[in-house]
Amino acid sequence: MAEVQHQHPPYQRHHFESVAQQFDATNFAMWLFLLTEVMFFGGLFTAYLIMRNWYYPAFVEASHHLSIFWGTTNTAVLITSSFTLAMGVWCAETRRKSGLVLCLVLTFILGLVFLCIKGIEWHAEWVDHHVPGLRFSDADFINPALDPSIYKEYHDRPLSPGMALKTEEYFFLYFAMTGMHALHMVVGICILGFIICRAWAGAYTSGHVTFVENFGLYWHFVDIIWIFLYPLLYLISRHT
Amino acid sequence: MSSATIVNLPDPSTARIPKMNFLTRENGLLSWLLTGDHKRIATLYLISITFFFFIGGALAGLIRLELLTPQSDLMAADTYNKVFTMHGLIMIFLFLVPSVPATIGNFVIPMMVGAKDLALPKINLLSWYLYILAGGVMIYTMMVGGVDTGWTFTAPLSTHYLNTNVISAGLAVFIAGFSSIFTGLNFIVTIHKMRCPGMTWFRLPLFVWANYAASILMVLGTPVLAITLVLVILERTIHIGVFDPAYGGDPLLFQHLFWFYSHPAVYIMILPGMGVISEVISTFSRKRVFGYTAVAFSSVAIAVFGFFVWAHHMFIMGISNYAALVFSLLTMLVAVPSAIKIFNWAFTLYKGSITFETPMLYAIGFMGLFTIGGMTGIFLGATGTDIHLTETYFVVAHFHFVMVGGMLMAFLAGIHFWWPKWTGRMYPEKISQFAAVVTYIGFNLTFFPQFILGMLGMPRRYAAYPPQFQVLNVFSTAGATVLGVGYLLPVLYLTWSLRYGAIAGSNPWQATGLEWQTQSPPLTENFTEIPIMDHEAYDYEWLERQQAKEVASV
Amino acid sequence: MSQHAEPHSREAELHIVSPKVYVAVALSLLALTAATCAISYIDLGVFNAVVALAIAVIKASLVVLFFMHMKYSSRLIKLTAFAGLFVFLTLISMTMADYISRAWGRW
Amino acid sequence: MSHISPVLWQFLAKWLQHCPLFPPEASTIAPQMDALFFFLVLISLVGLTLVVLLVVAFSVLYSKNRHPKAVQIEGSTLLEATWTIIPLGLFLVAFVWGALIYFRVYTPPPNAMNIYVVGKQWMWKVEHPGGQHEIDELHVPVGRAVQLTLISQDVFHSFSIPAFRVKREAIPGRYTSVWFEATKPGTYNLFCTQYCGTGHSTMIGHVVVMKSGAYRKWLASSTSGMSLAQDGERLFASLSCNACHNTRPNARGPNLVGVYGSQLTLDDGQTVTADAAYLRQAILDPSQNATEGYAAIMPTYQGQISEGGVVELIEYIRNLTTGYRLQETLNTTQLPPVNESKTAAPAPGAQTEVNP
Ligand code: HEA
Ligand code: HEA
Ligand code: CUA
Ligand SMILES: [Cu+2]
Repeated sequence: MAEVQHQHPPYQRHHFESVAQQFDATNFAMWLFLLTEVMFFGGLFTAYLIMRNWYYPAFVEASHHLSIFWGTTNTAVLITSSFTLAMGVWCAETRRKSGLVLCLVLTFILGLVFLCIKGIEWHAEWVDHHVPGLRFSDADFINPALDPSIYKEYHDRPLSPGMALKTEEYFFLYFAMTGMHALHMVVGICILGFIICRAWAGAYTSGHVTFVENFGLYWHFVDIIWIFLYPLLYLISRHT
Repeated sequence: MSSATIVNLPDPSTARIPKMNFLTRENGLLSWLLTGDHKRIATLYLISITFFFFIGGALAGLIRLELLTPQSDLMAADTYNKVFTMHGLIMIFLFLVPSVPATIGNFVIPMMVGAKDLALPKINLLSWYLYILAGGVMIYTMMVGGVDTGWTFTAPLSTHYLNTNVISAGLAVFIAGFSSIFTGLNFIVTIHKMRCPGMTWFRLPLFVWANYAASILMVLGTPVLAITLVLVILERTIHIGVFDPAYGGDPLLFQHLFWFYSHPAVYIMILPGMGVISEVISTFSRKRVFGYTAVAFSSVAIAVFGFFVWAHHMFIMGISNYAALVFSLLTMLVAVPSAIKIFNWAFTLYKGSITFETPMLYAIGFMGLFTIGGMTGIFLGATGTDIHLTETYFVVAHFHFVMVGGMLMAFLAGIHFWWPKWTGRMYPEKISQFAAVVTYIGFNLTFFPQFILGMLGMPRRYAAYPPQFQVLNVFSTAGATVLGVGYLLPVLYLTWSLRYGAIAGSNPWQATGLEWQTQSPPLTENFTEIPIMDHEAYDYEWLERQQAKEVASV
Repeated sequence: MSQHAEPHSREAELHIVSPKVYVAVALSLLALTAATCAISYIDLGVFNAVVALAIAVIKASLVVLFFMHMKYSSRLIKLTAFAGLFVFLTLISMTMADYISRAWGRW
Repeated sequence: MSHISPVLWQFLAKWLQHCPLFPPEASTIAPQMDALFFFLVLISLVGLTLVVLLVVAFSVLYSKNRHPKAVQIEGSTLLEATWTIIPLGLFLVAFVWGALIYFRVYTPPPNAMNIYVVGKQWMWKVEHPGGQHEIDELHVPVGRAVQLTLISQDVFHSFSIPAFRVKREAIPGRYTSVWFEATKPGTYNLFCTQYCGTGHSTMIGHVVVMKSGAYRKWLASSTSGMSLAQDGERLFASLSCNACHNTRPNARGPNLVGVYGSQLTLDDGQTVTADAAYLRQAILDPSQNATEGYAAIMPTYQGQISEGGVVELIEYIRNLTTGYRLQETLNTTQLPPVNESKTAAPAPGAQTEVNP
């Protein structure tokens, strides 16, 4: 036992035989964790699909009240952040410390930008009385002309009162899904902050990229969730 | 019963428990609370789940006492409802789901695959803390008045109609779910990545295969339960929802999502137990398991097919008749691998050299009771009979046969089997054999009458029932008393044996698993040197040669 | 000593993806985002949803294959991801199967 | 046993005798269900006996005392195939047989008489077509197919009659149905078997099966004087449904005469059968179910009519075979004032027409 000890790099945990094994195991564990995340969001997606098929008109008109500009921008922001993080992983692999720190900081900022934009959108829903349970009114679905900016663009027909109520269902799912997604972003950003500090100290540019790499998996996964949320929630039917 | 035994203890006059082992290596509370050692975490788990088992058991006692008489006289209906709900929640989420995997599995899987520890020790510890947190929230729920949704949280009852502590109960289950996800994740990674040299997939003990299959279910099924509970909690707090039809939701969607987890969960609850049975039967008949590959693959088959049958809990709830048809067919398919296992175990005995130590008695009990429990699952899986039997005591009897008669028996078998390894001491054989027989008798007396009650139509979750059902209920209550004694005994004598049990030595059963080739209790990193697996699992000839070599070298 | 039973794919000898690939992927992702947004303004009937989802699937695949290095990963990782997808689709499709054959609501 | 007091003995004996071990078979489906049940019991016994026999026999034959040295055996593909295929075959038989019964129980015959059952915490309200209302009781004639149409006003309940071997969940927001034909007069247990809250175990009652003569007498003696359809008619008029749904050519609502059971084309081009489920949806959520050619102007009645009321309206519509009764409601009923706030702007002229 002892005679091999000196070969072990400091970051190798005692119960692994080799760094390769350690990397393999943690990488695999991360993938498994992402599977649980897939199933976690899977429940929401199932609920969404059923409700959308039942209450299609309500979903269409409710989704018109989301800002396509912010939604698309946010998609771009998130994709870019995924890109910067991927570059960060590359920097770590090729042992470029300042490059790594730069990429991580950029990712961090883009993550915050995403959350800010999400905040702006949520605030808009709050102002428009579209927060189910807390502050909700279906007036501008019964009478779309109440919201001239959207009416001008889509000429939405008035929903019947029964169907208008179902827009609340849409917004419930909207908040549940984007909220759950944002929660994952928040967790990711916190971890990212920690990683930046460690990267600054040079922890990941000495050949030990496992942590950055695995965090990258998580971040890209959160990105993928958004890639699906975006068309499902924003693009139901933008034509008139 | 024959007096023959395979127990092979070291000379009691010279035997000592090894000074250096995982229990003694460090001392103090903190060394336990911050440990990364899978064996210590398993020990923590063992203590905590035993605690919750007895809480759940006490609640079961209350249920049975209340049902002694037809009127709801011991407690009011709403109290009764809380009691059975807490009983179900605690027994399932805080006892049976973590029972074999988190204790025995945690303890032996790394040793079985020849690793120093699980792949992610910190995650393992986190899983225990989550479990404790879940237990704490559950106890809190009980303290502030309990919850009466039934363990199934049926919407819209749970989301809008009850004013008990649904949220904290849901939270407890949510947290417990993540604890079990982390256990499962850890197992999968360990089994894939931490096997020692020579340990190919088909040299793994069947216990590892069974836990591997159960872990798949934990990792992929549990998150769905988590999100379902989140939605329930959201619905309750902001009164809007996807489940309550009054708001445009669909209660059947809740059922789909809930059972998507909870059906696989019943296999989470049985597969690890089946793994224990494979080990025990092989060891005590000194024979390799008959048809190793079939048994191994049937575990995986159960895990895979287990995902496709959930709607058999909803046959009369208004799902489409055609969907019922498909789910019923798949239910029949998922039952077959279990049958394969039972027969393979039976034939493992063939031309063996069988002894009847306590683990073996429990294992034999398992075979009988699980067959009954499983076959009554077929009654429920056949759509026609399910109409009559669903939501009656027939279902209650079915799941207690598989869960208590199956998994709990397997758990006890496993605890007795690995107790010498765990503590370095033997449990007292005679009294534990007696306890095994007592549980067996008590169990049948408790739950067999419930099949008849169910056929007669007595609904489950009833605080009061028509007097014509009383006689059978009295039998059932009487049996529960016997059963309670049967479960109390092991706690007493196992505790006793911690101090006074005979020294076990490293391999009292002369079993073949790698965990038996190291000292008991094992060292912190299990082996002094990473073993090299050069033989099949259950290779008793290899073991004999090995022992002959040792004797020669002494 | 660390001879393993099966030769594990040694991911420590990482396949380092070149930044060029990352740039290409990022650009295609942005382009696809623009495309899906634009297409949603065209009336394609039911195909709006189909196209939107198809594009999302393509985008997700790009992320998984390149950003998440799936393309260069071991069979085990591929199998894992596939298993997740499979169970996810099981949940959705079998639940939907019930709703569709029930003819409750408007299907 | 003489030291046990004879009183206690008698008590014990009586107590034990009053313990049935098998439920009565009181419907046509019961013997069929029991046949399958006994088939399953049989295969379970066979399987169990086999397992127990193997275990016991091997335990005795190959115990260490008798058989000190184990013989290692790999396995046997042939044997394993046997015990894969035989249980599979048996299970598949159970599946097919079960499915046959399942479809039978949940497919009412066309001539069945229909009784509505509304479940709510914690009682069963039964509405007969003749206007008889019952609570926690159900009277049915012997030898006639009876269809129950169930719905719940709040949470899941489940209507279970063990003696008939039928059971069906009453779920909120949707009709479900089940049918049976009772074969033996008598009084049988009725349970709510789905956990529905505190009073779940009190949600029980009786099913009384009567010979047809007695049943007719019961019908006559317990009617409220109005049939369900008549109740519905009254509701129809008092909610002023007839302001739009009348037989006039310029009516703003579709003509309801003979609509029950017909194929309708909806606004969005789909076709539906106008059954109870559709009618209920159309009343509670009309805008989603507007018939082709009519504007979606009907207000929703969600929250304004109880499930019982909906049942009455449906029964009324079901019995509308001529326009005569409909016209009558217009002529004879003094309409209460229409709730302005709830009604989408009524077209001018509608009100004046209604007044006699
Ligand atoms: C450990 C837990 C466990 C296990 C392993 C099982 C195993 C099975 N269960 Fe069970 N089940 C539960 C726990 C479990 N169940 C619980 C908790 C509930 C109730 C939940 C609630 O509502 O609260 C339930 C409810 C339940 C229902 C719903 C009942 C209802 O509410 O209407 C159904 C219906 O299909 C069912 C079926 C089955 C089947 C087919 C199996 C099969 O996997 C069984 C397979 C085993 C065998 C078949 C035995 C071995 C066979 C032989 C030895 C062959 C015999 C030989 C010959 C025939 C020749 N179960
Ligand atoms: C792992 C799962 C598990 C286990 C082990 C048990 C164990 C037992 N269960 Fe449980 N049971 C469930 C899971 C389990 N149950 C579930 C999921 C439900 C459904 C809940 C629902 O409907 O929502 C249920 C429901 C249920 C019912 C139906 C309630 C109803 O529908 O109205 C009954 C009735 O007899 C019952 C009885 C028992 C008995 C007698 C035991 C016995 O095996 C227990 C024996 C153990 C003991 C008796 C403990 C021994 C210790 C002591 C006696 C010490 C006592 C200490 C003090 C009193 C301080 N259970
Ligand atoms: Cu209604 Cu139980
Ligand atoms: Cu099940």
